[in-house]
Amino acid sequence: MATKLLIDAIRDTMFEEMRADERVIVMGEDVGKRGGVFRVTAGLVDEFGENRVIDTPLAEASIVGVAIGAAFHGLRPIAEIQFFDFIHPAMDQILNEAAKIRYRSAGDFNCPIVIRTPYGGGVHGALYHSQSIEAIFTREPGLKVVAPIMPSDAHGLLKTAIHDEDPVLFLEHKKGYRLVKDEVPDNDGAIPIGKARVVQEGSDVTIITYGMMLLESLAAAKKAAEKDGTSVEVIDLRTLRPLDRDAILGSATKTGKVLIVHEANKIGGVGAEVAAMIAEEAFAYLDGPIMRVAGAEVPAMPYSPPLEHAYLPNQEKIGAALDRLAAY
Amino acid sequence: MATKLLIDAIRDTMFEEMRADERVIVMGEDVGKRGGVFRVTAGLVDEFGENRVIDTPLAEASIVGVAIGAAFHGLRPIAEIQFFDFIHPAMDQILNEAAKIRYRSAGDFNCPIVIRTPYGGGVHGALYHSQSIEAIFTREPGLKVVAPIMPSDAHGLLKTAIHDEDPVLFLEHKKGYRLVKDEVPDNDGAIPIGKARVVQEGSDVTIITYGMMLLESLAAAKKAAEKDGTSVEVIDLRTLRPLDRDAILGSATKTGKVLIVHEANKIGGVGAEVAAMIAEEAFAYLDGPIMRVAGAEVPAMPYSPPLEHAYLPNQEKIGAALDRLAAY
Amino acid sequence: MKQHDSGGAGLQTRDRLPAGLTDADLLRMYEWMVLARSLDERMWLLNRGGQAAFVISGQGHEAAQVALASALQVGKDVLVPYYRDLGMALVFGLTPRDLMLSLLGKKGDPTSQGRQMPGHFSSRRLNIITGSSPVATQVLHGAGVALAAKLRGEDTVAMTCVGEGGTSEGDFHEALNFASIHHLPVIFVVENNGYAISVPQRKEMAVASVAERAAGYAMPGVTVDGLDPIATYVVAREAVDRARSGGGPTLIEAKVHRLTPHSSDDDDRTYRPAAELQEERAHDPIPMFRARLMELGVLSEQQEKEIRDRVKAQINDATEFAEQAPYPDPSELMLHVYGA
Amino acid sequence: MKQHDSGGAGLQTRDRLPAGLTDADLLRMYEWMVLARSLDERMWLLNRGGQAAFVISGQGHEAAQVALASALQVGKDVLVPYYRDLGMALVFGLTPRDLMLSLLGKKGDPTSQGRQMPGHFSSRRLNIITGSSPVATQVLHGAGVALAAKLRGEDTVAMTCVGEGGTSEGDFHEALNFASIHHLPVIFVVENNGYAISVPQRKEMAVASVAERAAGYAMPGVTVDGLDPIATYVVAREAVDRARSGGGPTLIEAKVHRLTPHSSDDDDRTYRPAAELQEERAHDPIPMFRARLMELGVLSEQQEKEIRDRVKAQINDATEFAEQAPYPDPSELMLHVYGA
Ligand SMILES: Cc1ncc(C[n+]2csc(CCOP(=O)(O)OP(=O)(O)O)c2C)c(N)n1
Ligand SMILES: Cc1ncc(C[n+]2csc(CCOP(=O)(O)OP(=O)(O)O)c2C)c(N)n1
Ligand SMILES: [Mg+2]
Ligand SMILES: [Mg+2]
Repeated sequence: MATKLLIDAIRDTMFEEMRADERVIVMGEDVGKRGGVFRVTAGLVDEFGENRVIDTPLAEASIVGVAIGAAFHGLRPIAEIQFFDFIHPAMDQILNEAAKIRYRSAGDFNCPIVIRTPYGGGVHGALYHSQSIEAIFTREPGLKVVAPIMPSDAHGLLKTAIHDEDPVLFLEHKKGYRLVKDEVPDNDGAIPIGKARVVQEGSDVTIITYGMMLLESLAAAKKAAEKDGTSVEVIDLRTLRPLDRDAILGSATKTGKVLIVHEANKIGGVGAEVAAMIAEEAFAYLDGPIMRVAGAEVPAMPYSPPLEHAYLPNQEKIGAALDRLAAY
Repeated sequence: MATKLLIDAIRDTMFEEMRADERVIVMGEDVGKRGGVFRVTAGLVDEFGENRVIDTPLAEASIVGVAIGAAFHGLRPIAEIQFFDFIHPAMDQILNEAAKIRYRSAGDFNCPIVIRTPYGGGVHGALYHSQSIEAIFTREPGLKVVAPIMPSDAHGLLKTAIHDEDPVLFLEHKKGYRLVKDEVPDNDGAIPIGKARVVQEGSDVTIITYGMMLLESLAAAKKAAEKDGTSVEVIDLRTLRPLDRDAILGSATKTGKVLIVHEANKIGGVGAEVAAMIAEEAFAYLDGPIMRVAGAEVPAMPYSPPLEHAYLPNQEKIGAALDRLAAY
Repeated sequence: MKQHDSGGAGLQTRDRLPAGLTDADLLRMYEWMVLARSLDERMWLLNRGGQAAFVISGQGHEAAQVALASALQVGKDVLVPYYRDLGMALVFGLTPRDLMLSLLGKKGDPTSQGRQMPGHFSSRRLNIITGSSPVATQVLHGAGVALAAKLRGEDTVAMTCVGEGGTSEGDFHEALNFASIHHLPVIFVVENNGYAISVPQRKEMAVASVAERAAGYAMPGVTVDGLDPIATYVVAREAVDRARSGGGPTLIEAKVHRLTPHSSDDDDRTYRPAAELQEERAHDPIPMFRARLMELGVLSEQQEKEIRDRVKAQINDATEFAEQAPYPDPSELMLHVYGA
Repeated sequence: MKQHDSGGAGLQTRDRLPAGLTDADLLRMYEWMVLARSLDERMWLLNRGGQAAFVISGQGHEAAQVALASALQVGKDVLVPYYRDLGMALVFGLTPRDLMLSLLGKKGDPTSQGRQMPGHFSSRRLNIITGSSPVATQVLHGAGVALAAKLRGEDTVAMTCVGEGGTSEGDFHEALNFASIHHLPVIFVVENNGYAISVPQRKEMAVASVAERAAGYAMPGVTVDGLDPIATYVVAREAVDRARSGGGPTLIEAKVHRLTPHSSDDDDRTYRPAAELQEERAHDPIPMFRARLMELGVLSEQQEKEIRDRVKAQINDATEFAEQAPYPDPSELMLHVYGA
């Protein structure tokens, strides 16, 4: 056990897994000497060498496509996409190839790769260094998508992802890298993909969230409790595909009021599926509308500080929604 | 007025618009002499020549990227992607470029292009000639997405799309091309983007659908009426982004019971957003769960007839859901 | 970029056969070609008869495919083919029965259990990598397989194939770039039949030959007459030996003919001059190779008849076998989305 | 692929200046270069002072950028730049005030009203096409602009720029392929500074020069010393004249130096040898051009001082102007998602 930042938990886990299994390689732009633009892979090339830590050309389709080919021939690549915003050239390889390989070959082939990428905003990254486009991937059967924000979850889920026999998209909130800490077990504590975590129990309202919005949600929940004793249950999805039906439906059934919060824009976001699932399977237990607080419905997050601030959900906006929901 | 097949309505509309505005060009794979693999563009090159009807190299990023560049310099390109399944290489150009051009330039630039593509299955096209991945695009602010299935709607919406100052993804159900007919006005009857159509009024249950599932839904509604007098309202969304909130919420409020039907798989589909919208804004009027009937939750539609049949929703599956919903 | 042919007349006597090619090799290559062609023709019959929903052909590509695959070590090397590579699939071990099951979408189809369209050759056991329908994505997989082989210290060679039209995709550029930077044991085969469905080569690229692009990657690029299996074999062997001995990747462009429409869904009369097709049919690689083998005294009328009989028997057997095979059970729909 | 330089010594006398280049042209080019550099340096000061969240530099690229843009007809031709092209943006008419507003994300920033990061040069009025951050997507837009110009029967030329690292993307290949097939009036400029952030050229490509790829598209490819504005101008003019007269596209690779870290977020000490950087600083294009102009007798100490004063005044004015400008109102967030 040690207290670690999100970024250190991810890096340490890669060290552990690369030591444990020489089939694990890391490939991406600037992942070598530079240690990645965020320093997530810092030091890997020194210990494992340029054969296992590969600075690729600036070409995302090749990063994922070559990783897939290498997985076909016995390696277990971890492919880094420098920013989630730049994953688009690799979408064909991820959605049409990686996610469909097991199905199209009826299980004869599979695709054990992990695609790591920093997502999210609030760092003055503007339209193309702030995106939260996870919903493009969470709709894809055959793919698994995780977005842990707590370092211990990142550690446990990255271990599981590297051991998984199917492709996993591993989302790392770049603002959380050096902001979020907790206690992380050493080389241990694998966490199953597909399990949410009840971060805080409550009885009046359920907040379902993930990523940096977990922190805002907890702050808003605290305020609501102090302000008027509202007991808020807060759930961190951690895995975005497959969703944890039991956790989601269980809590919705218990509190009867659900607020979904994410940084990604609202329409067609992960929250839409969560809401639809509840409206279909826990309808009888609902005491109020299923509300969503999400990023502004604009193409992406602007650069200028007041615009960036206006784009992002925060504890005030979440608190206002909690009030409206509690009133039902 | 003339009775036309879907494919003819689309072709005729392109003829009309290209005659009316020489800035309109068509570009894509095999759109020239071959007239497209489905013959949607047949004859265009004969009338408008190779400068305005361009057989492109086999490269989707360039089809859309060049179209965007041409739009920057005064043309109004219609880009054809031969199959929706092959649009992935163009996703960067569609999602990061076309959809964000107006916003990132604060309105200084805009991107008046139409991207036409055949989607949907039931034609033995297997995993890569049957896809319905519209939800990848409907989550993108800045983009408009239409999916008319009736020839008259395709005519009116294609006109509007070509005149629109923003990028429009125009989805054509390939199974509908030569199956669906209705009365189409000649060079007339533009239909606004963002308006659904109440195809059949009803009072007990609302079916919200689009594409070929409109036909299955109407058949199921007819059976339900005959079988036990259930009065089903059937809504064809026609436009998938922006969704017609008034039509959706209005009907949900009226009947209190909603069934959403689409061919695309369920998780993260367009139906998720429709359900979430209703659960958030019409909750008080609901008398039953918001149900969804959708394509099987597998990576894509298989080839073998029994598997393809098992993948697709149909009037039996829709009817069963109607029965369960009516029972509430 | 080099031009290559077996120097026609130069090879009219047996003692001038390229080193390593025995009579038996030539006969085996010829029989693969005949089998590929006859199987393909049967598939069209089944399509026109309404039993097969779709066919996509290798007719006209067989000489190149069989020669290229024959230069690899079956059982060791890895094939990353595209949809026309029926000839390669046969050399690598898929059987007529396998391919007929795939054609009809029947249970037991080893390539996909009836999930993919015909032409998606695949078998982990046979080192044939599963492919999709989007063109050119596989060339990156070929580079990836070669990267793994290199990192694992093997001397395995990967061969990946694409049509000349597919070389327009960004993936093709990215694959050649990656493979050349890392000096990978991969061979990029471009089967250039002059058309991408209806689009002629001059609308696909400004160069006369795809092999001209190899120099931009500091990679050897060779254009070979893909109608000539011996010339193609020579070029392929050179590339395979280079790759296996650490010499890095090669781009091979095999000029071939597409003797059928693009697929059973296509009608090429709208875009293809009849004269051109006639001219190409007149240079069918199979009768040309037969004549050559007879001149060389490698093939006798008797052997020819035996080959035709063997092939016919295999194809009849495969057709019956596949026709009688059951369809997959609908319950299989939900299998293999994720691993256990 | 041609190698090009202005033959150093060959240009030490004024009467040997390339046709069309007057003293006034050279002085204007020099002043643009000084302005670009000084503005860039001021931006770093504001970044280090905490007022600007991000800076990305053209330092070391100025000679190439100013020379290339100067070969175009401002007001008619179209520029599709990338994030380092501050020098080009200035030549095309963006002002220090415009760029300082953009740097600070202030209201009135004509490139994006504070929405984009600095370095996203854009102005419909000035024919500077809006760009994104994903590298290389713009090269396809350059081809598209040229297609429209050609179909409309104009003699407009499009110039699009990308770093050598960006040439690894599939978009680069697709753009060159499309432009060469259609013989479009577009110039593809590759500003080769030897690095993609930390990745050196040898890990980006197996060739010594990007221009070697032009032959694969039947397109002229030229490598020019981008530290030499006169040599670069000569090459650019040739390409522009060719494009304007229907001669089709050209690939120009300007070898330049990156004199700063990749951006204000980068620390290049982890990957870049200090000696290499020192060596490159010793060949800074701006002092080199100044010395040359003085040798040529085109620039006097007095003129030099006037230029420095003018530039300083502009930059101080722009800084103050932008500092005093308000931020956009939060209500602007929702504007311009769709047109009216
Ligand atoms: C990404 C993508 N776009 C379009 C298609 C549709 N398509 C299938 S084959 C083909 C032509 C391929 O031509 P070529 O690469 O020359 O191979 P050939 O069929 O001639 O052997 C096209 C356009 C596809 N399969 N994938
Ligand atoms: C598609 C994409 N991938 C990654 C990045 C991150 N990135 C920004 S600049 C850069 C390096 C570009 O190098 P080069 O093209 O040589 O241009 P230079 O910065 O050297 O001028 C990278 C990797 C990006 N902007 N877009
Ligand atoms: Mg071809
Ligand atoms: Mg560079």
